[in-house]
This record gives sequence, structure tokens and C-alpha cells, in this order.
Amino acid sequence: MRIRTRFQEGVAVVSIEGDVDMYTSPELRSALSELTGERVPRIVLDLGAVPFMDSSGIATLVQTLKEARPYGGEVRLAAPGKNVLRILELSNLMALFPIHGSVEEALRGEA
Amino acid sequence: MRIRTRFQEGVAVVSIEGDVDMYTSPELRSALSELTGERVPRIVLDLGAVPFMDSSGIATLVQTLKEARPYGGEVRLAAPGKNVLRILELSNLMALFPIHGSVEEALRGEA
Amino acid sequence: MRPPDEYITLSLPSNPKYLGLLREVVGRSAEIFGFSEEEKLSLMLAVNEGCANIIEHCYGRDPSQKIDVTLHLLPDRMEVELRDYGEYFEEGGRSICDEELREGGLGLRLMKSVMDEVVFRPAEREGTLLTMVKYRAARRS
Amino acid sequence: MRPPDEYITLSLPSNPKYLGLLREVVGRSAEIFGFSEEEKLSLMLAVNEGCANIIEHCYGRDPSQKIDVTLHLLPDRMEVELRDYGEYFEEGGRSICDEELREGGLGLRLMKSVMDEVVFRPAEREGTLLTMVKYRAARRS
Ligand SMILES: Nc1ncnc2c1ncn2[C@@H]1O[C@H](COP(=O)(O)OP(=O)(O)O)[C@@H](O)[C@H]1O
Ligand SMILES: Nc1ncnc2c1ncn2[C@@H]1O[C@H](COP(=O)(O)OP(=O)(O)O)[C@@H](O)[C@H]1O
Repeated sequence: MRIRTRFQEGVAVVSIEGDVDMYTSPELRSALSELTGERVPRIVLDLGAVPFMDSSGIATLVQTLKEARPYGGEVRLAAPGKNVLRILELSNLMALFPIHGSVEEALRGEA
Repeated sequence: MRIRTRFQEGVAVVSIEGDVDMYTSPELRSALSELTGERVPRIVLDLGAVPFMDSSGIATLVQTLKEARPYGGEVRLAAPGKNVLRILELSNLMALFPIHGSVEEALRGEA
Repeated sequence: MRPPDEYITLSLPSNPKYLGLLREVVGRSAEIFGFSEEEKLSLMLAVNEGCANIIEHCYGRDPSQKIDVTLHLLPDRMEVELRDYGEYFEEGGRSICDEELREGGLGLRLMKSVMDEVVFRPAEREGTLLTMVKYRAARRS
Repeated sequence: MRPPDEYITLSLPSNPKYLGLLREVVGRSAEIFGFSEEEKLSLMLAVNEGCANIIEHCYGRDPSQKIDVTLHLLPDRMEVELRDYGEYFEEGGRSICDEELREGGLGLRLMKSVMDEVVFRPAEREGTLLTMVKYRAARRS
């Protein structure tokens, strides 16, 4: 898994490439904790290149939301593929996260 | 593995997609035997989407050459990737087959 | 033509770095045996979660222990067995099916929601044997 | 940090349709253990050829027999063992290293040219044990 973070219009866009599982999620978690630690108001996770995510990946997403909420931060998911969508669904997370078809749409979407 | 054959400027261009191994090579062999059976004068094998080839794939190439030679037919290899090139090398086949960087180059190359 | 039933077994160190390799084996086997894309994902997810639980709860993240995976491929289903060599059953004598575990976390819930059967029982001599079954939709192959 | 030595074992039916899965396991293991792309291809090719030979010559293309593959991952090398349960040694009592075999076909030649060691010997009880070793180039990891 590879993570790249860029800032665009004040939003942190985190692009993830590869499977997010028990092996790789700690790295994602620390990258995201850094952002919430700095109280970045908006985080967009680009999931377009994530073929698979397991429960530790899901836990990482939920954790990030928990860290962002106290300061009014927002976490959006962009471009999840079929597999990731299904795993979000199975985990009952579809309501928790705003899900967008692409990073651009996630950037445009209102708070 | 998937095989598609098209005719272009009188040349049979056989595009192979996927690994050519003991499991898949019989299908390739019969597709190519059909062409040599019809004495198709020029066959270009597009190997651009072949990540791996084993000794049965190599044997298939050699077999095709053996079938084509008696009637003056020609077999060219196009766009082999790093792995296939290495396996051709290891099998001492680099001299037997004209190898071209792309299908277009293989079509242009002279007899 | 219906495929015969076949076995694939895989033993791996209890190291999370091998989870991807394991998923790949499960996914490829599912493809070879004609499971749909969704069924394939279910199998990959369930086996992943089962192994992650073994790594985490049974071996306490010690990466040098062993996990045995058996894929039993049948015409209408895949039966997956995960076997660990942990102390779980010997120590407490309590089953992983105890009430307390029914309220377990996400991993167990995912396994149960994507598989048709999920059963834990003591393995021979030591450790736990987790059996999961996934039926495939009737296909016109 | 050097990785410790680890074992991965895989048992498969002697069916060519599983060769791709086997290569994938070998390739992923090679990646995890830091082999170069070329070394990885060598390992995938050698294991593929070894298994193809077992399927063809030892089991006569009967797809219902068993092949055991062990990948022993060490800091400086991978040792691969392929074990079959064929009648080869029992029947003829001759070793696969016989002169006649040294002039074997392409498969054997490929195995020998990409691996550092290729040794056949009788397995316990029955069948053949093929051991192949590939050292990896010193790396600055
Ligand atoms: N293989 C196992 N060995 C021992 N305990 C286990 C095992 N698998 C699951 N458990 C127990 O079941 C509980 C629920 O597991 P799980 O659903 O994966 O959630 P989590 O791992 O997030 O706690 C765990 O907290 C643990 O107590
Ligand atoms: N596992 C095996 N069991 C029995 N005989 C084998 C085995 N592997 C190789 N051989 C023998 O070695 C010869 C050379 O094998 P190989 O190099 O793969 O060439 P090919 O398969 O093209 O004949 C075979 O023809 C066969 O007689």
C-alpha cells in the first residue's frame, strides 16, 4: 500500500493505492492521525486504487472520524470501487461517511 | 488466457492476453495450428499482454515455426515484455524468431 | 462439466504480511471454481478476517506461529478451514461461541454475514478449528 | 532488518489449472522477502517447470494426485521443495539424476539455468523430493 497526501483548496486529499488490511492499515492510521492531530478541517480519502479493505481498514476510517468530529472536521470518501463499497455496506458505514464518485465531486460537495 | 486473431494487410495478428503455461498453451497451440494449417504466410504474435510464459509456451512457439517453415511461412514476435524476453533468452530462442518492439513494427519489417 | 471436489492447503506464519498472499490464493481458487465476483470477495474477506483474528487474539500478534488453511472445493460450495495452534481452548475451556463472543467486533460479524456457515470448535490435540462454508449460486456452466 | 526464516507450504492437486496460483504464491513470497524482479521470475519459472514435470511425467497428467510445495524463506535465499507421491523411484529404482535425464528437455534446463541448486532425491516412503535453491543478491535494505 502507498499513501500520498496533497492539499487542494485547503482540503487534504489522501490517495491510497493497494489493499488496506491488518498489515497496511497501521501506516494509514498514522498518516490520518497526523492530519486530525493538526485539526485539518476537511479530509478526502481517495479510494479509487484500493482493491480490498478489511475490518482493520474500516476501523481506521471510523477512528479518523472519531478524531475529526470533536473539532468539527469532516471525512469524505471518494471513488470507492465495487469491493470497497460492498465492505462499507457490510460494515453499515454507508450512512456514517459521505461517499462521492470522484475526488473532484468530493471537493465540490458542500459541508 | 484470451486469444484474438485479426487479419491486417494479409498478416494474421494473434493477440494473446494472460499467462501462457501448461494449462493455457494447448488452446494457443490449436489457434496457431489452424493458421499454419491454412498456410497463412505471415503470423505476428502480439505478446504485449503476456506476463509469463513457460516451457510449454516456448514449445508452442517452436512448434508453430516448424509448421510454418515447410510452406515458407513466417512467425514474428511483437512487443514481448521483460519476463517473456527473459524466458525467450533462457530458451535460446532469440535467434530463431524475429522480435519486434510493437505489432506495427512487426507488420512493417521485411521478410 | 462439474468440477470434482479438490483440496488446496496452505500453511503460513501468523504474520499480517501474508494476508494478501492468502487472499490471492482464496480469490484465485474461487475464480477457478466459478464463484461470482461477489462470492469471491465474500470468501476473501471471511478468510482474511478469520486469520486476522487468529493473529490478533489467539497468537497475540506473535508472528512466528502457524496458521493452516484448507480450501475444500466442491461442486456447489467452498469449505474453508482455519486451524491455529493456540492455547485458547486448553486454558479457559470456554468455547469461542460463548455469549460474550456473539457480541464480538466487526471481524466476526463480517464473517457471519458473508458466509453461509461459521463454526468454531476445538481442533485435535490443541488449538481451534474454524470452518466456514460458502455455497455458490447455481450457474449455467 | 533481516527477515527471519519462515516456511510457507502449499498442497495442490496435480492439475495444470493451479499453476498460475502457485506462481502467484511464489512471486508474492519473493516480493515479501525482497528478491529482485529477475530473481522473482526465476523462482516462479523454476517452480512452474518443476510442477509441470511432476504433472506430466510423474503423474501422467492424472489431475487428481497431490503436489506439496514448501517455500523456505531465509535471509539470503529461498529454498523450494517440490514433493510428489509418484511411483518413479519405487518402480525403477533409478534416480532422476541419471545420465539420461541430464539431457532432458527444456523444463529441466530452465530450472537449472535460473536456480543455484537443483537436486532430486527419493522422498520418504514414496515419491520424489525436488529441492531448488535461489540465493538473492546482497541488498542494502
Ligand atoms: N481466533 C481467536 N482466538 C481467540 N479469540 C478470538 C478469536 N477470534 C475472535 N476472538 C474473540 O472474538 C472477539 C471478536 O472478534 P472480532 O469480531 O474480530 O472483533 P475484534 O477483533 O475487533 O475484537 C475478539 O475480541 C476475541 O475476544
Ligand atoms: N517429476 C518427474 N518424474 C519423472 N520423470 C521426470 C520428472 N521430471 C522430469 N522427468 C524426466 O525428465 C525429462 C526431461 O524433462 P523436461 O526437461 O521437463 O523436458 P520435457 O518435459 O519437455 O520432456 C522428461 O522427459 C522425463 O523423462
